[in-house]
Amino acid sequence: MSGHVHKDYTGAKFGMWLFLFTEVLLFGGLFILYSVYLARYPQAFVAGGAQLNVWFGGANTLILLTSSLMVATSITALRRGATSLCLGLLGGTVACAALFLVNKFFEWSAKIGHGIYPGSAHLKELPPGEMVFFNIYYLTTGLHGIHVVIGAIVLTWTMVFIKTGRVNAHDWVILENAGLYWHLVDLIWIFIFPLYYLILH
Amino acid sequence: MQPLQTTTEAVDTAFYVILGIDLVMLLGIMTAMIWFVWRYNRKRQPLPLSQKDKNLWLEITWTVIPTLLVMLMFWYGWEGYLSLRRIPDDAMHIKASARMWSWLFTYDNGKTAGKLYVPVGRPVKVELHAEDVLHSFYVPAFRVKRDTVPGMTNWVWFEAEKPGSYDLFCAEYCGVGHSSMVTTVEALSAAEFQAWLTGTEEAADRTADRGEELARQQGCLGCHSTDGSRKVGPSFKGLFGETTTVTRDGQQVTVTADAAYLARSIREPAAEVVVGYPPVMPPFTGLSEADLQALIGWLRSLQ
Amino acid sequence: MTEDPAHIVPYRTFILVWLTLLALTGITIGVAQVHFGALNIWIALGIATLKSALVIAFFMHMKDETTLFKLALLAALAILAIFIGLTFFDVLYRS
Amino acid sequence: MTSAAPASSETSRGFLGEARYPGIFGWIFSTDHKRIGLLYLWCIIAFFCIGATLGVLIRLELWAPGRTIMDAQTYNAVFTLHGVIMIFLFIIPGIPAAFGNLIMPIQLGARDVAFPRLNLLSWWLYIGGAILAVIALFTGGGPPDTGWTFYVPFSTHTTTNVTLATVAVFTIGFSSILTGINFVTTIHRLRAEGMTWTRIPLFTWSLYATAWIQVLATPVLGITVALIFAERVIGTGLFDPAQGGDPIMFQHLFWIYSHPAVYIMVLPGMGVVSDIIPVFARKPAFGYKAIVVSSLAIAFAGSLVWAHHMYTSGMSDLAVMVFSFLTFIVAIPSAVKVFNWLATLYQGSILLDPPLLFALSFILLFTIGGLSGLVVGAAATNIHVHDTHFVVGHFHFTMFGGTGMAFFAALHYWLPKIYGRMYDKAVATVAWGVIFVGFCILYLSMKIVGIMGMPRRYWDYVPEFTGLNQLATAGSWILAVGLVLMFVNLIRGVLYGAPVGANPWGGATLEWQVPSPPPTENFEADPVVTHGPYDFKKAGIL
Ligand code: HEA
Ligand code: HEA
Ligand code: HEC
Ligand code: CUA
Ligand SMILES: [Cu+2]
Repeated sequence: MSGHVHKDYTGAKFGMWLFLFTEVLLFGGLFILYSVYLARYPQAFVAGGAQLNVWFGGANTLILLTSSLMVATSITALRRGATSLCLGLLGGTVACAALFLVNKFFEWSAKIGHGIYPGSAHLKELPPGEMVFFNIYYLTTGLHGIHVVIGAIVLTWTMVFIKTGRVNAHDWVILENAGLYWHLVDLIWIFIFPLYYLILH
Repeated sequence: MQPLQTTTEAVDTAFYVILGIDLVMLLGIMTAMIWFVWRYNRKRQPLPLSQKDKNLWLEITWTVIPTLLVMLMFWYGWEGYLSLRRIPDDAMHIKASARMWSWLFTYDNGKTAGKLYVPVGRPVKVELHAEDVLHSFYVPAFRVKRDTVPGMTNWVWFEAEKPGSYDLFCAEYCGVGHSSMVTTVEALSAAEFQAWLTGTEEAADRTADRGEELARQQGCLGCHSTDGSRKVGPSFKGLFGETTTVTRDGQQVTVTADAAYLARSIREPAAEVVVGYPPVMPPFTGLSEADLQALIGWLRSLQ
Repeated sequence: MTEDPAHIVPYRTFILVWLTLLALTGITIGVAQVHFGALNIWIALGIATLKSALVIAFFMHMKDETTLFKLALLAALAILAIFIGLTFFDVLYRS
Repeated sequence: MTSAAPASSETSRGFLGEARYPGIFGWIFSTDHKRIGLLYLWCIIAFFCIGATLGVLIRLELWAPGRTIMDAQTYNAVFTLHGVIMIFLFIIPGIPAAFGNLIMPIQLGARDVAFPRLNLLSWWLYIGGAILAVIALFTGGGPPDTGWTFYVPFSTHTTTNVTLATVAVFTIGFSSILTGINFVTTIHRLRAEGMTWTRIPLFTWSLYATAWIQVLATPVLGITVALIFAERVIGTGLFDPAQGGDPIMFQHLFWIYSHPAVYIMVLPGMGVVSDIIPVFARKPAFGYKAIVVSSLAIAFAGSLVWAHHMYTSGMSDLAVMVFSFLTFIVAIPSAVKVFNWLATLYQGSILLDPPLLFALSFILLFTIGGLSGLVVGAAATNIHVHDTHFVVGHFHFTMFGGTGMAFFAALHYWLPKIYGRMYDKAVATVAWGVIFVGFCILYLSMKIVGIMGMPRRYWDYVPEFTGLNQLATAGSWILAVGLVLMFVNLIRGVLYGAPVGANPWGGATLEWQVPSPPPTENFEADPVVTHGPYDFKKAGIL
């Protein structure tokens, strides 16, 4: 930074990947707990999973996969000089993030409406395994939701950089890194979806 | 299964093996270091004698030898541990229940005590329960320690070889009274123990002072003294009838410690918290009215 | 410093990957309706791993990165697997 | 820090004289790795002094059974604070964030770290976390009283301000992660021409291994304290048995980070020692490759042993066996290092200057600590000594006797480089002697009283333990005298010491080729490295 111009793309990307590893391990802590409690309360986890709405989860999976596609293609667009296509794709991604959150909001509201939320009286009447299931469900999807918000902010910021020309066809590493972050958000969801919504039987 | 050794022997064997190896290594390293520093001091040795910087055989040697040594230590450690985990068939069962900050031991015949009475020469298995947070059952003399975990049943076994009184500590940090969560293991001869277990002297106590017995059982004495000294909570001595300043609904008020106040203090301690003390006393809602009155009566007697 | 322009990934690749991902999502939902007992969770995890491998390789360009990146990723995932695995020495074998 | 230095005309003040912004802003907004390193250094020393003072208070309270100077609740807050400050604010950032920042880029022949602004952010997070920790003392229900280990269910039940403390720990952890990311990237990307992997100085190698642990283990601490936060604030009882949770899982998660963290603490210290010994023995580091491999092996194997803190917790006996076995495996690479250091001394030409004295006491005290680690690592003996003062003795030997001594060695070795001035070596030697004697009296007594069965975190104890506790307390006073002497001497050296040239010790690594203090961008022209880090012949020292 101090004066010299040369930019180390590989270094910047490598740094970003290292950061993604820390994110993986952050969620990793929750996955450790998930696996332990699943082994301890298999029945209750199935019962808990059955109470989640596959449609909400499925829809959010589609939303995130599609948004990931848009981010990935936006890099190609930028490098081919199609700046407005790139911006459009990124805008679409941010819209997907918003849609995801709206969806999540309705899903959580429905559950909370049924009296199922951390610390609720109803939750405390459930069998122990289901309590654990819902607690860890709220924590994991909540943490993931925070990441969706951060990802959306980062992408919006990148769009500003693209508009001002700081990120362009010859200097796109910021977009690359923002994209990597967004894909991570998608990756985590790829695991959350089957682990929470699909343990039906 | 019959263990070949007591818990003390099992742990000590491993300890001496490891300590022995440790001391040899330490002495060797220390001697070499001091010798090198003296022999090759720049005064004596203005220029280094060699610039050698590697030797594969040396590296292999000092990888393999420590490996063998640590495997040996591991093995003794593990063997000893197994002895701690093999309960003798004839072990007597006692249930220990840990709470902030007292122990309560329950025997098969329903008898309870704040000290752990055991017969000499007979293994005992202590089943460990926790009522609030983690505690740990630790008797240094027998080298046994195991945490009490809420929602989980752990156990230890040991055998007292000689009669006597041995310290029993809480070894897992459990808050402000952690270091006063101390009691003893009382090892009695078989006959004495039998007399104690079926004995009536405690029952005599009971009629004599039910309140005092309750205070011991419920763990009040873990936090309150009867001699005026300050523990976790205020001393019981001279409490009855005195005025104390308490915080009620965020306001400081002065109250007189009459029977009604004492009852409130025991049933809902958080409602009125004595100024200068942490609000850590658990509510004793499970006490029957009769027990409560017995306690208050006893408190009154401590003038 | 700027990377080889040949590495611009065509849109087509991304769309194919996306379609595969959608298909795999469908499969994972479908499979979950069938009762395989304890196998279900492993199937679901298997498909999720496949999906994430696609995302990492294509969307995140891991395919085109150097060995260092791949090794680092492997290390991070391996350590997480080890953390989970060793924990099970405790939780599966409590008396 | 610098204004007091009477700038003598012949010594250039290097980076100390060239600030981008005036006054304090030239420091707290600087992205220069050396300025950030110095910010860390002085903050870390300040926190060390606070933590150490708390340590002395602990010892005073333990002078006699019962109340000596404070009540039980205060005592609990004091040792919690002592532990938290020493671990998170002193020893974990200690060598990497301070000396890693100051020295590592120069050793690689780089102008700065890979992400200088991220580096500054790390420092800000570190200070932000520290401020939060201070706020936690005076708000909410008062200073946290959980011990630095935050075990549930106590930590989720206590009325003290644990909630804010977890936020503080999370923030400081984040800072540590960012430093780790920065260092790994720097070492991969910014090596000068000719700086091949086998020419990287051992100090930088040790930082490389450490940085990986910081990146891969610290997030687990993050989620662990986040879960306490969530349990306290919204009642997600993932560890609460009443809600089906398992308190022992908390311990797993906590130690998955906190055991590897002890190697975050000690590896950089080992690196310092590996760099110092060759210089003062005028001999190349013996077994360079073995030392490098053992650093990486410790970093890896050290991640597999966490549950040795939990033998008595009620986890399965099988796990006790597996983790005890793995624990012994980690001892092997440590042994390899010790033997290679000794072999480096052999047939050298040894100059007993202060840096070497501290480095040698590192070896000795760390060995004692490590060997006592074998006593606690073995399943049977652990049962007896777990959570007693024996463990307290073990970890003060490894942390203070190990990393602490290495930190002091680094101070005596590199401060002249950073400030261009030399302290009084005779006073430093005396201070070393006093520290060494006080240290041994203090912590050896603790080990013995631990073997006798005195549990740790005890405000009060049974009378049998009085004698040894008083001995330990007396030792802490001797230690205090030595430390004060050492710091006063160093500060006097920094301010008024005689100017030194570029290479006062005769080192062959790159930092000794730039002026003292180094200029802002370290090198006038990008250096080209032509020989190994300890090749004293080619470097023209021999
Ligand atoms: C810098 C920090 C540091 C370091 C390096 C170590 C190093 C080691 N530690 Fe320590 N440890 C702590 C800091 C550290 N520890 C802390 C802070 C705690 C307590 C936390 C708390 O509860 O608050 C703790 C607690 C702790 C426990 C849990 C105790 C308990 O609570 O019951 C255990 C158990 O196995 C343990 C083991 C070891 C081992 C085997 C090593 C090994 O790495 C040591 C290896 C080194 C050597 C072996 C010496 C050098 C070798 C030779 C000289 C060669 C000859 C040797 C052979 C024959 C092999 N440590
Ligand atoms: C690097 C880590 C580190 C260091 C250096 C120390 C240093 C010291 N510690 Fe330690 N200690 C811990 C880390 C450390 N500690 C941890 C992690 C715990 C566990 C906490 C827990 O249980 O949760 C612990 C716990 C602990 C206990 C156990 C408490 C208990 O379980 O009941 C004790 C008891 O004696 C103790 C004492 C000391 C002493 C006397 C020092 C001395 O070495 C201090 C020496 C320093 C001085 C004597 C002062 C020197 C003075 C100055 C430098 C100048 C000061 C100047 C100004 C204020 C201007 N510490
Ligand atoms: C966990 C520790 C603890 C235990 C166990 C405990 N107490 Fe307390 N007690 C306290 C503390 C601390 C206070 C002061 C703060 C408060 O008023 O809540 C206190 C206050 C009191 C008071 C009011 C004293 C005054 O000065 O006004 C009474 C009466 C009392 N306790 C009785 C009992 C009895 C009876 C028992 C057993 C059935 C008991 N306590 C068990 C800690 C404890
Ligand atoms: Cu109970 Cu400590
Ligand atoms: Cu450890």
